[in-house]
Amino acid sequence: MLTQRLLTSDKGGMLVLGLIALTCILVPILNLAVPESSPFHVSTFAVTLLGKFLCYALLALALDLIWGYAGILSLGHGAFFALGGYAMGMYLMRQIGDRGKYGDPLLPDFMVFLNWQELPWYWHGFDMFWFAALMIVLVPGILAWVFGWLAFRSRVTGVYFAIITQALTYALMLAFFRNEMGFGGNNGLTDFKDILGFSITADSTRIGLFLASGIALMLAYLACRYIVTSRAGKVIVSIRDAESRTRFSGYQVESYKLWLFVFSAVLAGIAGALYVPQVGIINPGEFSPLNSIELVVWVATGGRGTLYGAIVGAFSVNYGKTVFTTFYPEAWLFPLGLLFVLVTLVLPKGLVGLIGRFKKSKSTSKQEEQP
Amino acid sequence: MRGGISRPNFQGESPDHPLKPDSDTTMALLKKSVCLWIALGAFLLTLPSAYAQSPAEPDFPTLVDELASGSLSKRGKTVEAIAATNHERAQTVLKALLEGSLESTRSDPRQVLIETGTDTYVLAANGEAVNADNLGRTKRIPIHNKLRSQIKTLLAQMNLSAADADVRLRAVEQMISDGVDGDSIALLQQLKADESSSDVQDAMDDAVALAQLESSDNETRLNAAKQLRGSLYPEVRGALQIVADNDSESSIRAEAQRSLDSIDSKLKMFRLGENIFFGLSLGSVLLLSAIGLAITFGVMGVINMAHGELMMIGAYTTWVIQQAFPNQIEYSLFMAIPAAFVVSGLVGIAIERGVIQFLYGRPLETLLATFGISLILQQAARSIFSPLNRAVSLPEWMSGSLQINPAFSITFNRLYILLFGLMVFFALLAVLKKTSLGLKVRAVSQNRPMARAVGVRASWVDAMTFGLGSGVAGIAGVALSQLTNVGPNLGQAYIIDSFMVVVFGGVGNLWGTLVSAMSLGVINKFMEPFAGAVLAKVLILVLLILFIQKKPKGLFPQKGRAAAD
Amino acid sequence: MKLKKLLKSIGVLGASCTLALSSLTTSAQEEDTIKVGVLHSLSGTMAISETTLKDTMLMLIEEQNKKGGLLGKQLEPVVVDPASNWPLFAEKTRELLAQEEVDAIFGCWTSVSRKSVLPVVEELNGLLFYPVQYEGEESSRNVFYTGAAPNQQAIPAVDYLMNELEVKRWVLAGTDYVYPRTTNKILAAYLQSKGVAEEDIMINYTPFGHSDWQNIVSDIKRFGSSGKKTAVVSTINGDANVPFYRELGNQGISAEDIPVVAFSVGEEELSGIDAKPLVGHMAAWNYFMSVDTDENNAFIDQWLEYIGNEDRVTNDPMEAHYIGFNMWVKAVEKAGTTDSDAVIDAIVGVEVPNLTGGTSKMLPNHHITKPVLLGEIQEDGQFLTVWETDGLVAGDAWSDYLEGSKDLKSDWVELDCGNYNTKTKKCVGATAE
Amino acid sequence: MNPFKHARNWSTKALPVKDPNFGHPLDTSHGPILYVEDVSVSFDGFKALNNLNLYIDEGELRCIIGPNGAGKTTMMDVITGKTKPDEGSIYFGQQINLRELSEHQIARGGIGRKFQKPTVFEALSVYENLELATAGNKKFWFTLTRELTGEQRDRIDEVLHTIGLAQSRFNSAGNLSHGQKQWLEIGMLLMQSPRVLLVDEPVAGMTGEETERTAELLTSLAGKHSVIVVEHDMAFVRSIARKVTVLHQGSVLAEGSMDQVQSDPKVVEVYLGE
Repeated sequence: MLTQRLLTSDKGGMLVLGLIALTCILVPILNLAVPESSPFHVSTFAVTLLGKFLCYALLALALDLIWGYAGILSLGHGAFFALGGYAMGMYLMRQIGDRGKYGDPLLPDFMVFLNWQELPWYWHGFDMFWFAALMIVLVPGILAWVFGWLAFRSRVTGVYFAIITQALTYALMLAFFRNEMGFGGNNGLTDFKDILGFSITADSTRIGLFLASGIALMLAYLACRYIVTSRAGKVIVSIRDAESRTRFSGYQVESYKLWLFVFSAVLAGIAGALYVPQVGIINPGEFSPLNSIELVVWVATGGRGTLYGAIVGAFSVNYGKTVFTTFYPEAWLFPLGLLFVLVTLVLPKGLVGLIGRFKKSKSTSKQEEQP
Repeated sequence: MRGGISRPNFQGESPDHPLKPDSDTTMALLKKSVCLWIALGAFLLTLPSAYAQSPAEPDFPTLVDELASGSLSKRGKTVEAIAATNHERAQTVLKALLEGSLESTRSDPRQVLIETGTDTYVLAANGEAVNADNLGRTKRIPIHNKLRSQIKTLLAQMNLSAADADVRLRAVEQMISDGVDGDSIALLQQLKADESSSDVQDAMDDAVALAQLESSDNETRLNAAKQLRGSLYPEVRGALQIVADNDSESSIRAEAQRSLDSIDSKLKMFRLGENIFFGLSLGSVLLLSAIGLAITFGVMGVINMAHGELMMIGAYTTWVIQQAFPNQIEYSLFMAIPAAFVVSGLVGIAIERGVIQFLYGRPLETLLATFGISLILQQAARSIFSPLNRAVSLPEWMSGSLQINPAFSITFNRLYILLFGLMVFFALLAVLKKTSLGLKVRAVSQNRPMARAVGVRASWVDAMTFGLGSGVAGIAGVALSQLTNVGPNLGQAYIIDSFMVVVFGGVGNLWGTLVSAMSLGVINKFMEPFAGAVLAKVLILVLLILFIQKKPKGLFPQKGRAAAD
Repeated sequence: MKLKKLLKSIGVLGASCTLALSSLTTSAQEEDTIKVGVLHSLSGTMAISETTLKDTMLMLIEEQNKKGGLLGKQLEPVVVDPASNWPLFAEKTRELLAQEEVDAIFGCWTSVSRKSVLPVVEELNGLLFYPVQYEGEESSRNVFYTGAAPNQQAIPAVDYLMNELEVKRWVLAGTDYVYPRTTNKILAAYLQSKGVAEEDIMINYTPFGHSDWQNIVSDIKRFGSSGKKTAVVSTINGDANVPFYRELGNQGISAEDIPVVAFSVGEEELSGIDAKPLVGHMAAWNYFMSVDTDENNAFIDQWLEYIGNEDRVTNDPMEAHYIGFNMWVKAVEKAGTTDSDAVIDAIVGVEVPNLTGGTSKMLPNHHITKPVLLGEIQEDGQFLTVWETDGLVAGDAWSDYLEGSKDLKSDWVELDCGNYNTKTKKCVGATAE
Repeated sequence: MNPFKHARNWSTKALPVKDPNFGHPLDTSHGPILYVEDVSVSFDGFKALNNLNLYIDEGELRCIIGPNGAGKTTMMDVITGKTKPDEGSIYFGQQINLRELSEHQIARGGIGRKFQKPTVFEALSVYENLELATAGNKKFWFTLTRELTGEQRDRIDEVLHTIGLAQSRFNSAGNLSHGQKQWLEIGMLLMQSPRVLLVDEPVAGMTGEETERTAELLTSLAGKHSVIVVEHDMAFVRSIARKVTVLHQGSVLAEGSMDQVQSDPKVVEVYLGE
C-alpha cells in the first residue's frame, strides 16, 4: 500500500533511486576490491567527487520540496547547508584534540593564535557526536522555524521572500567572516583528523561517508515522497496554485508552509553535515548568495516539481562543472551562464521534462505503450 | 570655484606665471623680505652643502642640470640651492619636480626638461620649448617623501607672497604643519602688516602664536594660548595639549585648557556634520546603484540579477572613453555619462528582447535567466579587458576636498556624486511623471492587457523601460568608477544592497527608493563607529529582514486592491 | 512485466553510469612527460590576481622545455580552474595528484585556499609551491613557501619606519581575515617590545572589498594629528585598496604627513589604479619590477614578450614562482627523479639566483631566504626603492612574537617535524604522517 | 426602514472563538445567520463599503446586484475575512464575531466562498479537489499522516453526483470546461458543509443550458444552506431570486423582491445612470 504510493507510482523516481542504490553497491566494490590497475577501478577521487554530488543532490531535493511543490523560492538555502556543515565542522575540530599545530588539548588552532583563553560557550558539547548530530538538525531547523514563522505570518511571498532569504544568507556570511565570531573567520574550519575515531583520509572512511550520503539521500527521497503523496502534499500543491482558495477551503496556509520549510531546512543541514567531512573544509564562502542561486539553477535544470528531477539536476550540472573547469578553465562560465538562460527559456520543466516530452512523442507513435 | 581648495598634491599657482605684483610699493617690500628670508632660510637649511660647494654659488642652470644626476640626498641639497638662488623659474622647476613632470634625457650631456603635456617639453632652466622627437627616451627624475616635504616647505615660503590669497593661505598652513621657527615668526609678522585677506592674517596669527607657545617668556605663552582659542589646526590642538599637560605656569596651563575646550566643542559639532555627510554620501551611492533597479524591478517586476554587470559596463565605458581621449581627462566624465547610458541601455534592451520578454509574469524565472546573463557578462569582461582592474583616473576637479575649515572638509568626488545622484533621481522622476513614455510605462506596469487595448505597444514600452533602467545603471557605473575598482567583479559588490534598498523603500515607488537609500546610508554611518564596518552591515541586514516582516510592502507600499492580490 | 522493464532500464543506466565514472577516473595514460600542475583561479573573485601567476608558470615551463626539459623529458603543464571556490581547490588538487598524477603543483593565493589544499597534498604526498606572502604559523613537509613570511616583510618595514622616519604612532589597518590578523598581532607585539605605548597603536579591521572608507580615513586623520609622527601599516586586501587610497588622497592626507606602508599592494594592483593619489606611499616586498639587475631585466623582457603586451608588469609573487620553479628543477636534477620524497630531501639547501641580485636558498623549514625592499610608489605605478635589508632574511615559519608559536620550530631535515616544541622537546601534533 | 436593524440580542456577548468548527452549535435563535452592521472599508480614501447593513436568514437564498464598484466583491472579502473592515461589526449567528477570525477559521466555521473567476486546483484531479475541500481536521500533521475516512469518501461521491461530475472524477481539474469548473468549485464549497455559501457571479460565461443547471443547483441548495449570490445576469437573478438586495456605492440602495426593486426609482436611476 505505502510502497505502492511511494514508489511504483513514479517511475522516474524509482529509476533514480535504483541508480543511487546501484552506485552505492558498485562504487565501494570497485574502489576497495578491484585493483588500481584494472580499468574498472574507481579511484578515491571519483568516490569523494560522487560523495560530494550526493550531498548536493540532497540539498537540491530539499529546495525542490519547497520551491517545486509549495512554490516558495528560498535564495538562502545555502545558509542551512552551511550551518549544518559548521555544526559537523565543530565536531571534527574538537576531534583533533591536541594534535593541532600548537598542541592545545582544548582550543582549535585558530583560537590559540587569536589568544582565546577558553572555549566559547557555544563550542561546548561538540566533542560528543550525538550532540553535534542533534545540532545539525536543530540549528537549521530552529533558524528556519523562526525565520519562516515571521515571514509566512506576515504573508511575505514570492519575490520578497526570495530577496529576504538572500539577505539572510548574506548577513550570515558577513557575520561568519568576522574572526570575533569564533568560527575561524575567513579560513573557516579545516585540517580535520578523524570522525568517530576513523581517520578521515582512510579510503574506508571515505567509502563510509559516501555510503552515508547515498543512504541519507535515498531516505530523504522517500520521506519527501511520503509528504508530497500525502493529503498534506496535495494541500501544499494547491497552496502553490491557488493560495487564497486553499485558505477559503479552511486550511491554515502558514503552518503548512512553515513545517515544510523547516523540514527542508533540516534536510539541507544534514546535506551540509555530510558534505564537510568529504571536502575537508567549511568556511563562510558556503553562505555566499551565489551558491544558493546556483542551487536553484540545479533544481531548475533537473526539473522543479519532480523530486527526482532535482537529483538529476544536481548531478548533471555539477558533473558538467567538474568537466568544464578541467577542460575549458578559461571559458567555462560561458556555457554555465548560457545553461541558466536556456533552461529558463526553453526547458521550464527541466531535463526531466525534456525526457518526458521525448517519451510522450514516442508513446503517441506507439499506442500499445499506454498503460 | 577655486575658493578654498586644498589639493592632495600641493598646488601653488600655475607654473607658467611667476610672482605678480599686486602693487608696486608692497612689491618692493615683499621682494626685499622674501630675498632676505629665503637667503636666510636657505643658508640655515644648506649649512652642510654650503661648505661642500664652492663659495661662489653655481648659477641656476647648472643647479637644474645637477638635479638629473646623483643620489637622493645630493638632490636634496641641490633643491635647497635652487631655492636659494631665488631665480624666477626656481618655483616652476621645483613644482615640476614635485609633481613628477621633471624629466631628463638619457643622452649626454643630460638635458633637464619639464613635460608640459604628452610629448611636449620645455627646457627646465629657461622654459624654451624643445622638439620632443630628437630627445630619445626621457626618464622621470625620482624623488622620495623627505624630498617632497622639503620642496613643499620651500615652495610654501615662496608662495607666502603669491598673488592669490588662497595660495598664500595654503602657504601659511603648510608652514604651520611644518612647524614654525623663530625666523618664520619674524617674516610672518612682517608680511602680516600688509596682508590684505583677513583669513590669511588669522592663519598668520595662529602660526605665530603656535610658535610662541614654546617661547620662554610666560607672558608670550599666555597670550599665545589665548590667541589660539578656537583655532582648528590639528597642530595647534596637539601643541596646546602639551602645554596644558606640562607647562610650568598653572595659569598658562589653565588658559591652554580653556582654549582646548573651546576647540573640542567646535570639533564635536563638525564631527556630527561630517558623519551626516558621510551617511548621505554612502546613501547617494546606494541610490545610484538601486535606482535603475527601482525601474526594472519596481515598475516592471523583473528581478534583474545582471543589474550589477550593467553598472560594470558603464564603468568600463568610462575607462574606454579615457583611453580614447587621453588628453581630455578633465571632461572625460561628461562624455562618459551619455556614452555609458547608451551602451548599458542598448545591452539592457538586448537582454530584454533576447530573454526577458519571454518571461513576463514569472519574476523568479527572470531571476535565474538574468543571473546566467550576469555570469556571461562577467566572464566577457574578463576575456575582453582581462581580469585585472582598469585604472580610471579622477579629473582634477573630482579630487581634493572643499575645505570649510581645517577641521571640516568635504571631499569633492563624494560631494559631486551626491549631487549627481539627486540629479539622476529627479530626472528619472520627471521622465516617469511628465513624458508620454513615462505614462505608457505606468500604464503597462499597472494593467498590461488594458494598456494594449488602448493601443500602447506594450512590447516596445517594455524594451524602452528596461533600456532606461539599464542606462541608469550604466550612469551609476560612471559614478562608481570614481570611487572604486573598475573590474569584472564590480557589479557583484552592489547587487544585493541595491535590492535591499528597493524592497525597503517599497517596490514601484521612486521616492521610497530615495528615502530608503539615504536613511540606510546615514544609519550605517552612525552605527559604524561603535559597531565596526562588518557588524554595522550585518545589523542593518537583520533590521531590514525584521522590517519587511512588519511592513512586507516596504516603506511606501502601493496601496489599493490592485496591490492586495 | 512493467517492473521487469524497469529493472532492465536500471541495468542499462547503471552500466552507462559506471562508464561515466570510469570516464571520470581515466588515469593519465603513460606519456614520456613530467606533469606540472598549475592551480590558480581563472574565474571568480581571485582571478584578478591569480591569472597572471598561471601565465607565469606556463612561461617558465615553456622556457624550461626550450632548454631541453627536465631529466630529458618535456614538461607538460596541467592547468585547472578552482574558480575561487575553496572546497573546489581541494577537489582540483586531488584531481591533479590522483588523476593527472602531476609531480608538483604550483598554486594557491589566499590562505584559505592553501589551508583547504594542505590536507590533500599531505595525504597524497604531493609537492605544493606557494608563491604568496602569508601569515606564517604553518609548516608542512609537502609545501614550500616561496612567498614572504611576516618576518620577511612586516617587521623590516616597521623597523624602517621607526628608525628612518621616526614614526611614533601606528595605525594597523587590515581586511578581516587571517593574514592581517596574524601580521597585526605580530606587529603589535613587536612594537610594544620596542616600547610603543598601547594608546599609540590603532588597530582597525574591515570586510573584504570594503568600499566606503570615509570615516575610517577621517579617524586616521584625527589619530595622526596629535603632533607625533604617524604611519599606517596596511594589510588591506586587493579590491579595498583603491577606494582607501582615493579617500586618503581626497581627504588631503599626503604620504609626507601619514605614509601608508602596504604589504598587499604591488605593481599589478597599481597597474589597475590611477596611481596619483598613492604617490609617496610605500610597500614592502622582496622584489620590485624597478630593481635594475640583469636577471630582472631579462625576466621582464621575457615576460613582456611571452604575454605580448608592453603594458603588463611583473610583481613579487611572480618572482616567488620563478624562484620556486627553479628550485624544484634543480632539486629534481639533483635527485635524478621527480619522486616526491626524493625531491623533498634534495631541495633543502638548494640555491638559485633571485631577481634582485642575490641567491635565495631553501631552508629546512621549507621557507626561503629573501631580501626585503621598501619602495615608494611613483606616478607611473612603479616603486622607487628607498631602503633594503643588507643581505637576505631567512623565513620564519613560527613567529617569535606570538604566545603559542614562539616555542615552536620547524626543521624537516634534522627533526623531520613542522612544529617541534623546543620546551617540551617533542613534535606537537602530527601534521604529516 | 430596516426591520432587522439591531435585531441581534446584544445582551449575549461574543464568545472568544478560536476555531468555531469545534465550538458549540451556531446560535441562530433570532433568525438571521449573518449580521453585517454599519461596515465601512476604504482603500486610500475611496470608500468601497459605506456603513453597509445586511442580514441573511438561515436557509435563505439572497441575490445581490449592483453596478460595478458597488462593493459586491469587497462585501464578500469582508465576510470571509480577506479584508478587515475599518468599522462596523460582522457576526456569524448570535455569538461568533468574524472580525476576530482569519480566513481559514471562518471557512472552517462554515462560510464557503466561490470566486468570481472559477479557481480550482488545476494540477489535481476532480476527486482530489473535493478531497481537499472535505470538512474535518485540516491541521498539517493530521493531513500528513491520515487518509480519508470511509464516510468522507461517500460524501465526495455524493457531491460528485450533485454537481454532475461523477464520470470525470479522475480527470485533472485543469481540463474541465468553464461551466464544469464553476460546478466543481460549488462542489468544493459543499464538501466544507458550510452554513452559508457566498457565490460570486456563478453563471458568468456559461451557456444557456449550463446556466439553467446552475440555477437548479443553487435553488436546490437553498434551505439546507443560506446562499448569497452576486450576479449581473438579471434573467438568471429573476429565475432564482426570492429576495434581492441592490448595492450602490458601498451601501444598500434597495431590498425586496425582484419586482419591487426593479420598480424602485432610485434603482432605475442608478442603472440608467451608468
